[in-house]
Amino acid sequence: MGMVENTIIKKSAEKGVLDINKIRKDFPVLNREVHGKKLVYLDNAATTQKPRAVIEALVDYYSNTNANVHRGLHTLAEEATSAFEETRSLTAGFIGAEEPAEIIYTRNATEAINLVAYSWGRKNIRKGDRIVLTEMEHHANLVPWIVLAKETGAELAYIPIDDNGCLDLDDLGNIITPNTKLVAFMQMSNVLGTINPAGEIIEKAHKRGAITLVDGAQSAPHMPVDVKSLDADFYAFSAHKMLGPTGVGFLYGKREILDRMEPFNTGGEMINEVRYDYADWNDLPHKFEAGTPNIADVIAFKPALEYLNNVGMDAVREHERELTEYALGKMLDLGFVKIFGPTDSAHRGGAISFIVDDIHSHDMATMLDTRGIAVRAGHHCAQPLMKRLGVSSTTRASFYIYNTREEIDEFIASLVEIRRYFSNV
Amino acid sequence: MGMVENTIIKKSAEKGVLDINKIRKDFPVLNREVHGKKLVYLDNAATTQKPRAVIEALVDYYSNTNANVHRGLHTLAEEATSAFEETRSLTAGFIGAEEPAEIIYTRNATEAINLVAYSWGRKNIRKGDRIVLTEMEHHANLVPWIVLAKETGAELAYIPIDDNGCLDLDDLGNIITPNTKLVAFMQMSNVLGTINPAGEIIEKAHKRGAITLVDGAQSAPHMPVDVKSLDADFYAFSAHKMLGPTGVGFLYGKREILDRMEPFNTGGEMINEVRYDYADWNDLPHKFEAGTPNIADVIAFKPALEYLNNVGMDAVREHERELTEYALGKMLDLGFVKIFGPTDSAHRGGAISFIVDDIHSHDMATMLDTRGIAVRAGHHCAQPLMKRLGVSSTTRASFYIYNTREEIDEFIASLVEIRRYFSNV
Amino acid sequence: MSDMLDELYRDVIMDHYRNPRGKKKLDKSDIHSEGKNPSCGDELEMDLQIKDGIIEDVHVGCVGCAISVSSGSMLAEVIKGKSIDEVKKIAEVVKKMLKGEPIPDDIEIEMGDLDALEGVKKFPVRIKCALLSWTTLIDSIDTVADNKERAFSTTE
Amino acid sequence: MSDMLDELYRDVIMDHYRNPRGKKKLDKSDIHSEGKNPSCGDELEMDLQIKDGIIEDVHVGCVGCAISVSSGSMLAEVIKGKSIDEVKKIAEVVKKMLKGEPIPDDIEIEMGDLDALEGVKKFPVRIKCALLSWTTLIDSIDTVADNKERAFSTTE
Ligand SMILES: Cc1ncc(COP(=O)(O)O)c(C=O)c1O
Ligand SMILES: Cc1ncc(COP(=O)(O)O)c(C=O)c1O
Repeated sequence: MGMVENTIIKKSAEKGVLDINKIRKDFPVLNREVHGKKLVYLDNAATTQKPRAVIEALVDYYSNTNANVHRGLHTLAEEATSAFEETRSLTAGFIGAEEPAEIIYTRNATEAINLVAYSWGRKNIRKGDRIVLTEMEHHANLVPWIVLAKETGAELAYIPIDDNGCLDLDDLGNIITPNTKLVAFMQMSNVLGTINPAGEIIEKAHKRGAITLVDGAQSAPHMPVDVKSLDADFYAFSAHKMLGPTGVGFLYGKREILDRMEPFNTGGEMINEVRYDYADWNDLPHKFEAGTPNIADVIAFKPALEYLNNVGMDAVREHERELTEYALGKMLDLGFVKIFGPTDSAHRGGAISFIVDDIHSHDMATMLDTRGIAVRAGHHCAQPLMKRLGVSSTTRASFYIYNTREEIDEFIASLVEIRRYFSNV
Repeated sequence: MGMVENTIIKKSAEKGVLDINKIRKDFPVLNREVHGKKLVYLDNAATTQKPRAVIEALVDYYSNTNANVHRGLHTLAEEATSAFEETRSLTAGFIGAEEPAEIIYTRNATEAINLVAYSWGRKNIRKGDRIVLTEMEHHANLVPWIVLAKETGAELAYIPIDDNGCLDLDDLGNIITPNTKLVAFMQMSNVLGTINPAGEIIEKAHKRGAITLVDGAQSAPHMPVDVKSLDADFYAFSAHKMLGPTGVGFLYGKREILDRMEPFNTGGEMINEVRYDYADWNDLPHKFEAGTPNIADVIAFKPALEYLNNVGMDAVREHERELTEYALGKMLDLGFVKIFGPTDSAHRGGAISFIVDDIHSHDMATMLDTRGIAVRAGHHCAQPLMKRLGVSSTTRASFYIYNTREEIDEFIASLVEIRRYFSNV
Repeated sequence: MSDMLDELYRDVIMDHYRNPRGKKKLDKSDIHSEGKNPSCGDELEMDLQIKDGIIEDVHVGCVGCAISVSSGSMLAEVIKGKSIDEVKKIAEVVKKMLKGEPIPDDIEIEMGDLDALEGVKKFPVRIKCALLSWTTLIDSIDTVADNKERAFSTTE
Repeated sequence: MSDMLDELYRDVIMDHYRNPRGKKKLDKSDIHSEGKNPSCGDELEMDLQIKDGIIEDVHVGCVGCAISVSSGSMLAEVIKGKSIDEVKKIAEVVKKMLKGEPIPDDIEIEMGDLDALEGVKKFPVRIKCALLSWTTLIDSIDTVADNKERAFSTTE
């Protein structure tokens, strides 16, 4: 993939769609100083910051309610259980699921995908079957299938990317063969920013009778998602990447599929009846939630969703699109920045991977850090993609609702200074 | 098991080992009122309350540090990573592990046991092998093995309990047969309170060449534990039952065993190298920790451990022993309470299961709740044990460091009143 | 002991709890079904004798708390001799009452002692105790409609 | 740009980064080893020619940042011609220095440019960059001792 053309896109230098100053006040960490500089947090694809309402929900829960859920007959347990289930309903609504029971709480998107690989995959994937992935997948949606393929003798096939960092779907009809049982792909790339045409891929997969899994870890936080209209069979995402606490992820699955699956982890809460030599299972979603769940963080995810709902996912997307357009334009203007992924903000999210001259991404990240700017450097859990792109690592800046043009200006100015500094030392 | 003898044990009516008033001030939830009464929280075997230091650690983390761990080169990520690993070291020390890398973060004790069932069990348990459990196990240490036995054709055998609710070890030599590959048992019962002689069982198991797994969910919070001197191969426990946040559990495993195991969940963080058709694994403990972990809660578990270390696990145990002795004496004095499990506080922890006349445990729990007293009712995730005891459910009161004799007096008075009330309505 | 409790444990409820109706096993059963609350362990079995769309006899055996036992007992009492359609209507009304939902005015049914269950709705965690027998009943009836032989239900 | 950065990117380090010593592949290798930082992707290969306990020649090929490349380059420069025992001592001192641990007075070794790595200890996340080549070296030497053929190391 060559350096993308230096098209300078400057549409809306005016005030954006969101009242950022108001939003920023809701995020305590944004007052943090790093090396004497105000924190500029551009590592949102790794994890996002949390609004005060989320932090307060944790404090409130632990100070007033804390109890174990589901099996309790006392007041605290009842309050905890109903708050725990309210988050499920809100989450179901957020992604357009048919019913709350189709939302299963996991630790993170990674575990959601592993749940499918273990409970659905081990039962439905056989020797000679095909699993279709894409060349841009995150390890989370790659390694579970590599392991499953090795165990079962299934084959893996990859939808390729073109030189622009977009999926090349021309050959899709041949890649999704009749023996394809699963098509699993990311909706938005954490490296390239690319937004993939999920609906189109799912439709093709379904025509072949394949099940589909969408890795929504990067898309659910950043754009409106409707699993119903996508017709996705499984959809995985993480709370911590969308204003929520760490330790909470979600697997959405269509009820008819989840109902037919065996459980993953087993133990308390997920059973119907247990004898010394026998066990059967509780209904959805409990069947997949063994043991004491991450109660407090599930409950504290509700204000995160409410926050996103209040802002509006269309506005979130538009704000980030504008910011990305602005950043891409400035970065390309510099002339010395090589960007990986599409440069048209209409087809991408706000994760921008780049390299500058011979400056290694670790050095770049260290130097940006001394200026208070937090970015990520490395392979971004996508080693095969890195190889495909012909690099060992990139630096990545990624945005969210609280990021501003001023922050991007600082980032750009830093790139210039760092380049000068590094060529002089 | 008949009603236990009405031995009234009243050794130390004097001031206890802990400064409870000081301790209680550290737990904000204890100021909570329920139905106009001050909360008396006796549901500690389900989950414990959290000291202010834990809540503040969450606030501090999300307000000042929040970042993803391990892969980050910026200041926040570095701070988060080092705090995340500090908890691991402290946890290793707390249970006497040889090195921090032997501590694997999971969601809860249940997942820790499932990890062993999947990664160790699927590889080492074959048709005709035996798995030895006990009749008092929690579903968490029962269902994963029932499923594994069904899958592999292995057989399950149970160490029986005697009429006192203690393990009957007379026949242990015959139960742990030469074809026994695993002996998995709880160190302390969540229903009966019984403290099992873990060291003795492990020694016998090792003599037969079997691996041992100790379910420490109820023991790690309530008594000093040293996995090294126990010589346990695996040890599972949960943070939320020992002052810590929900969503964090631990699997301790001996390095030589963990090193030989395949990973459980796969994805980011846990790999060494990934290609489109190949993956190999990172070192311990990362090999078993796929995806973004529950960073904040792991970090906030450190003050919980520090709290327990400050109090001292010997003092925790002694306080609960005194309280249990006091409660058992009072309950037996009533004459109408049937208690399940040993009544000698030297051999049991503070979980007391009981029934009163024909009052069903749900009704009992509801009536106690209207008096502000939180207890648990039902099968306590031990359905087979309930059958063994000849009941469909029990009510359970369970204690922790912040519980007082006054609370037990209130509980006892309530039992009297409830019995009178229920026989009159 | 408390006004709140008095609303739950009304005399009628305690009477049904202590002397459950429909306890006697039937010598023949047209439809047998079982219900369970996995989280708390309440278990219930139900047998119906049905002739020409009328429930001629019913047996309810419940191992559970005062609320689930008495709810099952009231059920046994009230559905005997009623048509399946009537019984379905009653079940709907009981469910609505327990969940605190408004009951349509145009439904005229004979509630018998069932009104006494109204106090349960103030105890959210106990609602499923009261629901157990009704959910099992509906599953039973649906099973008849589907021409199956056994039903299994839960209120989780 | 910042005093802090100047401590990390000292002239000596940048010189080694831009002109890494030991880059040339050896025509024969007594012991080949590979090292890697899985979390960031730095990769290193190392070949040693050893005769009578002396490291006669060394090749270090590193794909990584300024710190890991220059550390590997300094390593190549400093260990050439030294005995395995000496090299072990140097590696220990470098490790201690990077971790900010005190270096025993009684160790007298020729550090060459290695002193320049001292600035790294103020950047905790970069320490493993500097360690990569040294960990790989130690594994190499241990492999020789164990009579194995290949070594594989990581600094995680
Ligand atoms: C003895 C025992 N084992 C295992 C567990 C499961 O713990 P968790 O729900 O935290 O996984 C519990 C707690 O319910 C327990 O009491
Ligand atoms: C595209 C994508 N998929 C999956 C994941 C894994 O998410 P988590 O670490 O929360 O499981 C990530 C985040 O790192 C991601 O960016």
